[in-house]
Amino acid sequence: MSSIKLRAVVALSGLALVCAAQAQQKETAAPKKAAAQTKKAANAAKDPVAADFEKFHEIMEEASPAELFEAKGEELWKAKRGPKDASLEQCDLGLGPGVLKGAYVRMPRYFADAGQMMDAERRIVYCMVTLQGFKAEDLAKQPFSSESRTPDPVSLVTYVAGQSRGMKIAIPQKHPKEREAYNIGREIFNYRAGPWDFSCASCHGEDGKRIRTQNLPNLTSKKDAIRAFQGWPGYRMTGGLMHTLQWRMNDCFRQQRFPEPGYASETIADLLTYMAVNANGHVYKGPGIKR
Amino acid sequence: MKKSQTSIFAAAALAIALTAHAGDDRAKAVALMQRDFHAKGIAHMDRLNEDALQLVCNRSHNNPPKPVAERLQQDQLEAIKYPADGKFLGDWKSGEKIAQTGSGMTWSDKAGQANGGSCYNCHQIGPNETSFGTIGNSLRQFGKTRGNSPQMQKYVYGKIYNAKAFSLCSNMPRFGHSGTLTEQQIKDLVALLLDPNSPVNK
Amino acid sequence: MSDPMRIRAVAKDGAVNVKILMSHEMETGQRKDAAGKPIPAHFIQQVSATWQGKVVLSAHWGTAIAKNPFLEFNFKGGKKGEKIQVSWTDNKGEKRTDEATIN
Amino acid sequence: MDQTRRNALKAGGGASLYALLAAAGVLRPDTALAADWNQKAFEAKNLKDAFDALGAGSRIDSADIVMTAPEIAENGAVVPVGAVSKIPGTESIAILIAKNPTSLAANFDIPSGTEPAVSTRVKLAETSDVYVLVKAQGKYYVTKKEIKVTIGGCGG
Repeated sequence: MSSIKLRAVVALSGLALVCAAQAQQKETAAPKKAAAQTKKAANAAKDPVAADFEKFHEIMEEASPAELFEAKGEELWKAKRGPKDASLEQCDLGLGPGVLKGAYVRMPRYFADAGQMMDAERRIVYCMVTLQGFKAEDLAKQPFSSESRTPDPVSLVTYVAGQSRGMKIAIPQKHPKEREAYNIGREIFNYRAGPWDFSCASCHGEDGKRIRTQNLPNLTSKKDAIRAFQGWPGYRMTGGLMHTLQWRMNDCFRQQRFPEPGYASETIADLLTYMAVNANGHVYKGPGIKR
Repeated sequence: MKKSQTSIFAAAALAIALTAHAGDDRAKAVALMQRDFHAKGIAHMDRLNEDALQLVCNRSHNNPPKPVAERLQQDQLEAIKYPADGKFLGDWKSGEKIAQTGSGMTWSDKAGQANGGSCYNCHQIGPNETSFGTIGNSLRQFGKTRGNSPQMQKYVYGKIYNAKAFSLCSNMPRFGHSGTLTEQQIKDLVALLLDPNSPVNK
Repeated sequence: MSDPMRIRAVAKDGAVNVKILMSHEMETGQRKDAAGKPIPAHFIQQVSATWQGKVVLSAHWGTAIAKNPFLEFNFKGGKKGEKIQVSWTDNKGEKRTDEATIN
Repeated sequence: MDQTRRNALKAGGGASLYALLAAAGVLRPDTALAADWNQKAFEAKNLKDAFDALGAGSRIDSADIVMTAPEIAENGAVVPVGAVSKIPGTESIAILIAKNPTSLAANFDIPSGTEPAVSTRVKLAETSDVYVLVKAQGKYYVTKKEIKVTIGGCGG
């Protein structure tokens, strides 16, 4: 199936609820009762809806479909693949070759061998290129999950992330490049441009806001910043696809009405550095479930 | 006239730019984005360039000095194109659909398609839609509490056309100015908020 | 070929709690592709779990079970170290069996 | 499942042959049950037809069935539903969704030794009543709960 066709399939999905297609007839139905409900919902500001979401979210994360992708990622990590017929077991994720425990909660970080800031996915792509001989351009062609395909880096990131389950987030800020990345990331986060004048902060710069019914974490605050890290990579219920932070950043920029950021680019690494450092000290629960 | 406005603005902008402390990181951030982003669909690279207003808001952390804000708001206000026929009220039913629709202007949208207003993403509006955002204020009973006078109609039209004419660094997009919504669409949204028959005012 | 299931079986207080995740599209047959052509239904119809040769749960499913299905149940008698097998069959006749050890 | 055996069962006219084979010890009853996917019930386009096809034309409302499900689903594509029956002799537990294109979502056979409690995740096309139907000692018991499906974040 072609990718265009696939996109359309997703868009047409009767069950995956896509905003644009919604509920245009609702206006006529049972106005009185609905009005009362609206009032109730509006009054109870810290609403039971959110509490209910959270409760069932947690129940589902106890047995998350993300585990299926973790298993797939482990298989890929250990398999000899690519032009060089090598596994990724010697990949250095910042704690030494082959050390997986705790690596995910310490990225993005500066990698001297590459001379670059790298988030987990960028680093894994780097290892796939250097160790296995894959081409970066090929990996960047269709880097995000679709109905017909979960790209290898997605499963690999999920596996690597799972190896930091229950560990404290400790993104390093020792190297000057790491501190610089944080500062540049903050500027990217706050940069308003495009036809709708949006920056990341337009939606994620204030406490207690929501878009439709979805709560928006204030990613500039210490308290909320964890929510940009927690649950990623995440199994997205809409479409039932596994997604990483690379996808999340990409789709945020799309909705920000920006042009497209490069996959596994430095821009994304810096932006993720800013958000991840703000989440330092929290315990990472592993790959999660997203709406 | 036009020229003097521009120069006042340029001077103000420059002043802010010079006093901003994170200028170096910002310059690096912009350069990085220019390098790492690419055009996709209708989303061209020029979208990364700040316009004058964005530049001022970015450099002042959305809190420009009052004289600058007032001057620039005036510019935005003067650039609003009001309907030639002098009528502001369209069809509230169409307005509700526009308010519900969130598509438009992204790289996955097509050129020439009718865009949505994304209104419910941020505002409570009609009584039957419980799935509304809270980035903007509630617009429930907007017309009922504020009336439906010609001045109010013109204000609402202007606000949707260019929210920045009233609050310079508002989060709300400039729907008319950016070419997102057509004159008729904005009229329909005005009707959604002000028409006494609109469920918003029931 | 389908991907393996994730089966967690934990013995506690005389019963075994079983949690299963299956990798499957669970296509409803209600959706259409870009050309307006219906996407054929493709979904798991039957699931059965056995322990010591005894069926401890059997399920029949329709198209409304969510993609990458989840199933949880408890049965009595199983002990640590024993094995359980889980099988599914979908409407196209594809099947898969995986085994897990009770913890 | 053994496709040949299934076909044989169908060709042989169902129940009588099944009883015969079961009596002869060729089939264990629970395995045979598993083979019998109730097409009519699963393809029923509304609740009544689905209940009828399951043989549950008459049902008793029961407080002894506990359904665990959210009031409002975060996403209609994945809605966790748990069902526990406290009715003695529970043989099967079914989940039905009134407003889905086909109502019957799942039917679980509960062999003796297995607790009458199952959890799964279902899809809801829209806000709907969700039913848990329990068969116990030849009778049918039911409980229901409305689950709302909402629009989430995102602009399109």
